[in-house]
Amino acid sequence: MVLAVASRNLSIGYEELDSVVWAVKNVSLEIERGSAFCLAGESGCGKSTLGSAIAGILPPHAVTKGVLLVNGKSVINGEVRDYEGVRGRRVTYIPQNPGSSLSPYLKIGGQFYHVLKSVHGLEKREAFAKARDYLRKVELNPDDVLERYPHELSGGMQQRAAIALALSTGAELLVADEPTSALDAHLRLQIVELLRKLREENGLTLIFISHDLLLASALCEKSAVMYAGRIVEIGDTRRIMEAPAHPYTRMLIGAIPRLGDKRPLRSYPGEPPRPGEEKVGCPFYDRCPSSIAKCTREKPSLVPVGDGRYVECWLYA
Amino acid sequence: MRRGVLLAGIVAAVVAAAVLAYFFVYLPSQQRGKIKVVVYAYLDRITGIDPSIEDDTGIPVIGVVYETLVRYDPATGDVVPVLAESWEHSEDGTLWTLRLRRGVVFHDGTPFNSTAVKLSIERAKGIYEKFGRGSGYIWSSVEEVEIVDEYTVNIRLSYPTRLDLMAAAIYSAYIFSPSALAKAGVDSPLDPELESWFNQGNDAGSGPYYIEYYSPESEVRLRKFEKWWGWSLVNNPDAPDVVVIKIMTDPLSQYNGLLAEEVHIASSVPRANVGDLASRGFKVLNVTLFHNYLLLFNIRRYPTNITSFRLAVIHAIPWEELVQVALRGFGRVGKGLIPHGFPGYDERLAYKYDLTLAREYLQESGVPKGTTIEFVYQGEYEENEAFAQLLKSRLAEIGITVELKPLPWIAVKDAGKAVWEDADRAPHLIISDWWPTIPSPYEFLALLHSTNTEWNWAGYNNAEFDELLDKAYELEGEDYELALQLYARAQKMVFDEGVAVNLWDEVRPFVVSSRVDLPEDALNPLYIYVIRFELVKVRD
Amino acid sequence: MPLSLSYLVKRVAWSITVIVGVVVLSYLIIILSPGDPAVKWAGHPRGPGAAKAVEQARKELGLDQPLHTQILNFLRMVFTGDLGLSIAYRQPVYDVLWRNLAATLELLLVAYAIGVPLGSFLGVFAALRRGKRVDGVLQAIGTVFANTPTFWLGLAIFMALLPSGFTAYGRVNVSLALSTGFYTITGLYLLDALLQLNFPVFVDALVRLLPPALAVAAYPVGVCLRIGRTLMADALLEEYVRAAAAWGVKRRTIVWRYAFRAALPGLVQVSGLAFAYSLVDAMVVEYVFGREGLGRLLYDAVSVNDFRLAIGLLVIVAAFYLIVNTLADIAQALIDPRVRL
Amino acid sequence: MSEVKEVLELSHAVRRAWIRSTRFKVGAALSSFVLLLAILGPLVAPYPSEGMGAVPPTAAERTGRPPSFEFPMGTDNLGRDVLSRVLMGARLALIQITTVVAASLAIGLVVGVLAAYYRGPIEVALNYLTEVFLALPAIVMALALRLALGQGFHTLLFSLILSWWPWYARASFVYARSVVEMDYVLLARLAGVPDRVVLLRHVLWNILQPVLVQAITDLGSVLLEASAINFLGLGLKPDEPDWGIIAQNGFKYITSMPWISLFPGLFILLTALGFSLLGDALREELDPRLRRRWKLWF
Repeated sequence: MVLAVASRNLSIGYEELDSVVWAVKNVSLEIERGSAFCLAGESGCGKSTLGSAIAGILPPHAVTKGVLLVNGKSVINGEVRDYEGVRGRRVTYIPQNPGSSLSPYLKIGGQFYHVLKSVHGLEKREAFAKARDYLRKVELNPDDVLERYPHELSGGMQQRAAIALALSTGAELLVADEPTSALDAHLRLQIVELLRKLREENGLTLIFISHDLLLASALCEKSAVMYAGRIVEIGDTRRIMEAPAHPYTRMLIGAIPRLGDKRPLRSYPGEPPRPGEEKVGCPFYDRCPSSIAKCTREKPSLVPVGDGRYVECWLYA
Repeated sequence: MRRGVLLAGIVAAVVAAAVLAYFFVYLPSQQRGKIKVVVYAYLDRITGIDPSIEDDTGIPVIGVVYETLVRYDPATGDVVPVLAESWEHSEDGTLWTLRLRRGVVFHDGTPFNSTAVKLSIERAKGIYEKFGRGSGYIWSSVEEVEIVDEYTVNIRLSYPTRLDLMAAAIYSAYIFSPSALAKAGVDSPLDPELESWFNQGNDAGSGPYYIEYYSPESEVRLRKFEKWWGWSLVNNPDAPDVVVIKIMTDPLSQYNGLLAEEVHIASSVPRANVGDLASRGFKVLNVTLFHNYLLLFNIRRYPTNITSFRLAVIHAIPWEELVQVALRGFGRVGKGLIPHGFPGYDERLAYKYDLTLAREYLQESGVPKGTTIEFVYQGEYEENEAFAQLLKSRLAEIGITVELKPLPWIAVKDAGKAVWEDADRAPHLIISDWWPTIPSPYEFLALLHSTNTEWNWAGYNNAEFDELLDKAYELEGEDYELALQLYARAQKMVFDEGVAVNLWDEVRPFVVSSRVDLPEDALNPLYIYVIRFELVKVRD
Repeated sequence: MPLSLSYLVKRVAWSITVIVGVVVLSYLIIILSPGDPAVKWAGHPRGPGAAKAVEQARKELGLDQPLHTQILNFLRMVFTGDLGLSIAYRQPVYDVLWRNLAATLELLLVAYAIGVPLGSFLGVFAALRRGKRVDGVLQAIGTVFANTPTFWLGLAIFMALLPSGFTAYGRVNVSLALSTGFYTITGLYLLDALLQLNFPVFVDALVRLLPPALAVAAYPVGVCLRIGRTLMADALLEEYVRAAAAWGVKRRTIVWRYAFRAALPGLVQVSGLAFAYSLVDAMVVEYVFGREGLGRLLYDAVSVNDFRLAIGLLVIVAAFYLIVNTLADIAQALIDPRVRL
Repeated sequence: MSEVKEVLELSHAVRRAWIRSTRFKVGAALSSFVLLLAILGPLVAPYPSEGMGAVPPTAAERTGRPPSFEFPMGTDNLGRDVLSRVLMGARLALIQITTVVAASLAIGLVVGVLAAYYRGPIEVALNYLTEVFLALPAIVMALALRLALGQGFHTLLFSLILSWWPWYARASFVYARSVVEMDYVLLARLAGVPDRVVLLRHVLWNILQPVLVQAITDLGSVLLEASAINFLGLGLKPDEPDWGIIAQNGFKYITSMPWISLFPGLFILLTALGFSLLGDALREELDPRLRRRWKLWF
């Protein structure tokens, strides 16, 4: 079976003035077709970079090592990147901030037209007809939207339009980069519901990037938790939620307020390492409540802890 | 894609239409009604075309559109008939009788007759006397113009003058049609409205060409006047149908106009390019004009009030170098104050370039070395600029510093006149380029007349000189020879004192395209810049 | 999309107030600089008629009245289109100005029709190849073009044409114009020739226009290249370009429909600003190529001390600057859907 | 604190540009070359007096010589060595542009900062003034002042300064407005720090950097305008060794002695180019987005 996404020892960095800042470090990952997968972590942990790599929109000053396959095609192989025939055809993308991700100079209809013309070679009329279908799928009234500019739409409508645009490509792998972070709470749930529905209807593979594990658990079977560019825990979302293994995962989950739960929210001191800051040992040890001496000297690696879960922590080694 | 094809189709169609039109519309029309056009490049924008008032750069237009009673002939020094066929004067020279040419019509068809002559002379004289404008002073001796009959006029003078020479003047001597008054809607010929009517581009002349289009800053277009009386006399079927006087204020543009075959006659190509043009097959007519460049000394301000200082400066003028370097050969070293070939010219009045002598004079004057003097000249003329820088460098060698003050013409004049009000504000040296209105030595010498505060920029005030001049002028009508002798004495007087020297006489190379034949008698050194287009032949 | 009236009115009203300021300023220059203002306004008249002319000027300017009355009076003169007769040409100042403005405008328009698209295109091209050798070369060209003294470039073009025997002098061959019955309608010869279907004159005028237009075009080419590159480089970093790429939109579409479309308003604005600068260039180049136009008027105004013409030029040039920039602003508003009109 | 950072950043940018940017190096080389000429001009010019306008005694034999070993740039219509003229012109050129830019910068900064700091009528009035002067290109300003004040150095300088300051006023207004709206400036004002101190310490210092970089580029643009004005005869007197004047003088002889105009024009170009490159390179160093490697990736 061909995997939707497979990476081996993938590292992605950004060239700065005289150095390279690595945002993703040595990540190996497999995502099955038809599954929903969550990349979780705080901002700056590299999850968006990884998502961009999969969607094929790494900026030009990014540098890569390792291998990344999308639908079996090698898109990153060492320093070579080749997304020919991948973008929009095999993988599509829902942006984080719909306000700035839709061209302000084109009407929504026009944006559909350009996408559909490029991907499927549709003429204007066909493209508009198809656009209507997709807009209805995301529960928008096509007549309200097609002839409008993005700035004339509300945030929620913009995001739905962006989702419709992403879907209209027909690609089966959908990378959603924090699609809800710019929205209000009730809109957030609506969008998540919408994504779940669409995924089920169209049989998509969904990669959901979020800092919110709770939201992820409503959508995704599997999750990976990232910290400082590394995957620190990976496995079944529900199991992770129930019994987080890595101290960092525990911290993430502990920071989620839950209805009816009277426990005080636990917070951990300190901040994640700044980009470019390299540590000898485990990058989390200075914030970790259960660090041991080894943590400061050596980097741990992912080890299986059963149930298909892997954790990168000396506590489990 | 389809749009691209459509666009290409449209472009192709337009190009095809243009090509077809060129061959089937334009070329045949060219061969059918070919009109003869001459384009004359002229250096200055036109300051006005009122026949009685204009006394500046309007000359190439008014000199063609209007006619005078008589014309000056430089070869004989006498006048030839134009609108007046013959004339005679009484013994004492105060009553002149003119017989006018018959069958002459103005451009609007009104006939030329003694009324027009009376009106024209009285208007020029009247405007000068009332407003001080124009060159109407040439008629100042006229007491009365009396119409004897349709074609005979008596002119009564208050003192004897050479009225024939006056009537040949370059300015304010033109005859215009009385119908102009009605057209301009004025009753009095002195009404300023009449001037603005003229300056809107209207003409009321009788010359061989009339004004068709008038844009004083760019071009004036003249069209052949078929009913001109003289066509049968000049017998020139190749005369231009249309004359364009194109204002090209920059010598280089005239050169380029010639090369581009846009200009057929150029008055002022850069002197450095004349040789090049000649080698390209253009004809060059070098005309020595009665136009000279006089250096005037402010004799009311230290140190130019000291004669030996003035002589020191004069001996530092590099005469030959000036012609060679500054004028590139297009000029003649000035003698005395009066240009070559003009009545009163005296070739013996010359100074030499001699720095040793100059130093001696300087020492004699007692003016210390390092003294700074101001030098004002008209900056737009390339030759003035070159001369100024040359003189500055040479005077630096004998220890005199020159501050150059190139100014526009009008400011030059203001600076010059200031000598009468506040001599210390006026420059020490100033160049006055001068051309005469009438062919008389008086024209040049009067530049130092004490009553001529308008143009006497030296501030020279010498009763003896004034008297000689006035006497000579009045004698012109009675005893021309004696008058010339008095003028010669006056000229020598100011020359020896170093009040003013003629730096150079202008040699103007008129460059003519091979398509056009410009006979030499179409140009006249007195009527500077006027071309008698009726004599010009246009070849196909 | 209908242009909102209130926006237009506000923009135009502001421009008019600025013009009023320019007129007041020019009046102050006459009044405050050393010398008698009436003499200056009369163009330093000479001869016995001078006193009368100066008296006339004094009356025109109302110099015996208080300053604010004088200024109001002067404003009325300027805005009623009566600046008196030009000293140099003895014709109404505005008549002379309009005649010559057309010539300058024609040169400028053609120069911009060449310069702006060419510069913008090269700018886009450079931005797409940012950091490559082509980009370096194009940027160098842009910098050189934007820094070449225009009069010098005009001279160079002029000299380069000389050996070929072709001289691009003046606006049209007068003999040709006369023999084909060409007459002026708008004063823009190219347009006039087209309206009259006079192709020989059209070709002649165009051929004479191109060399000076190229000289004038150098600056807009340089500016649009540099600005176009910067704007395009910025636009290519926009989120929506990334998103469009992720959705599989073709490269060409992204470049032109997304990124270039975003750079367009900026280019319009900069072209508007540069247009005023190029007016000066056009005046200098006109002088070099012996064309009629404002440049020669400027030259003449100095040589004849024609203060009226100078003030007329000042007002015309300032008005021109403001009109072009107002138009650029309005155009910018029109092409930017986010601007609420 | 922040002012120290700004200045540091500028000097860092200069250092970085010096290391990385070819453009900066070329620009620095060109402008220091001109600076050197300005200082050494009289020492290196073969005929300094001719450079200042003196016609040599041998003028008659020397007029209009084309460039040769003896006269590398030829001689002019009065037989003067064009190389000497051009070399002596460097000093005049630098004096013109530095004076104009310094004065315009001073006026523009004051007007812009005041307009940004004080709102209401002062802001409107100052911005209005800026707009009025902005509408007048230097060349027409020069025309008016030429008629009002006569020909000379002062006319040239005034017309350039009067038409350049509004650009700085506009730029510093925009920058200063954003600084004024920053919290620490608001706090300082609320805390009763005198206006003078706030303006100088916080506002002026913070906007200096971008305006200074612009000023470096403008040195070149001012030279272009100054030479155009001189070329049209609106500025300096015709015997000054100014490049625009020399080119004007040569223009009359362009077909017979093209070298007279050619070389001064070239020096104008090189000087303007030098400053423009310096400014561009610095601006790019200060904008992090433009520093990054980039290629057409989609």
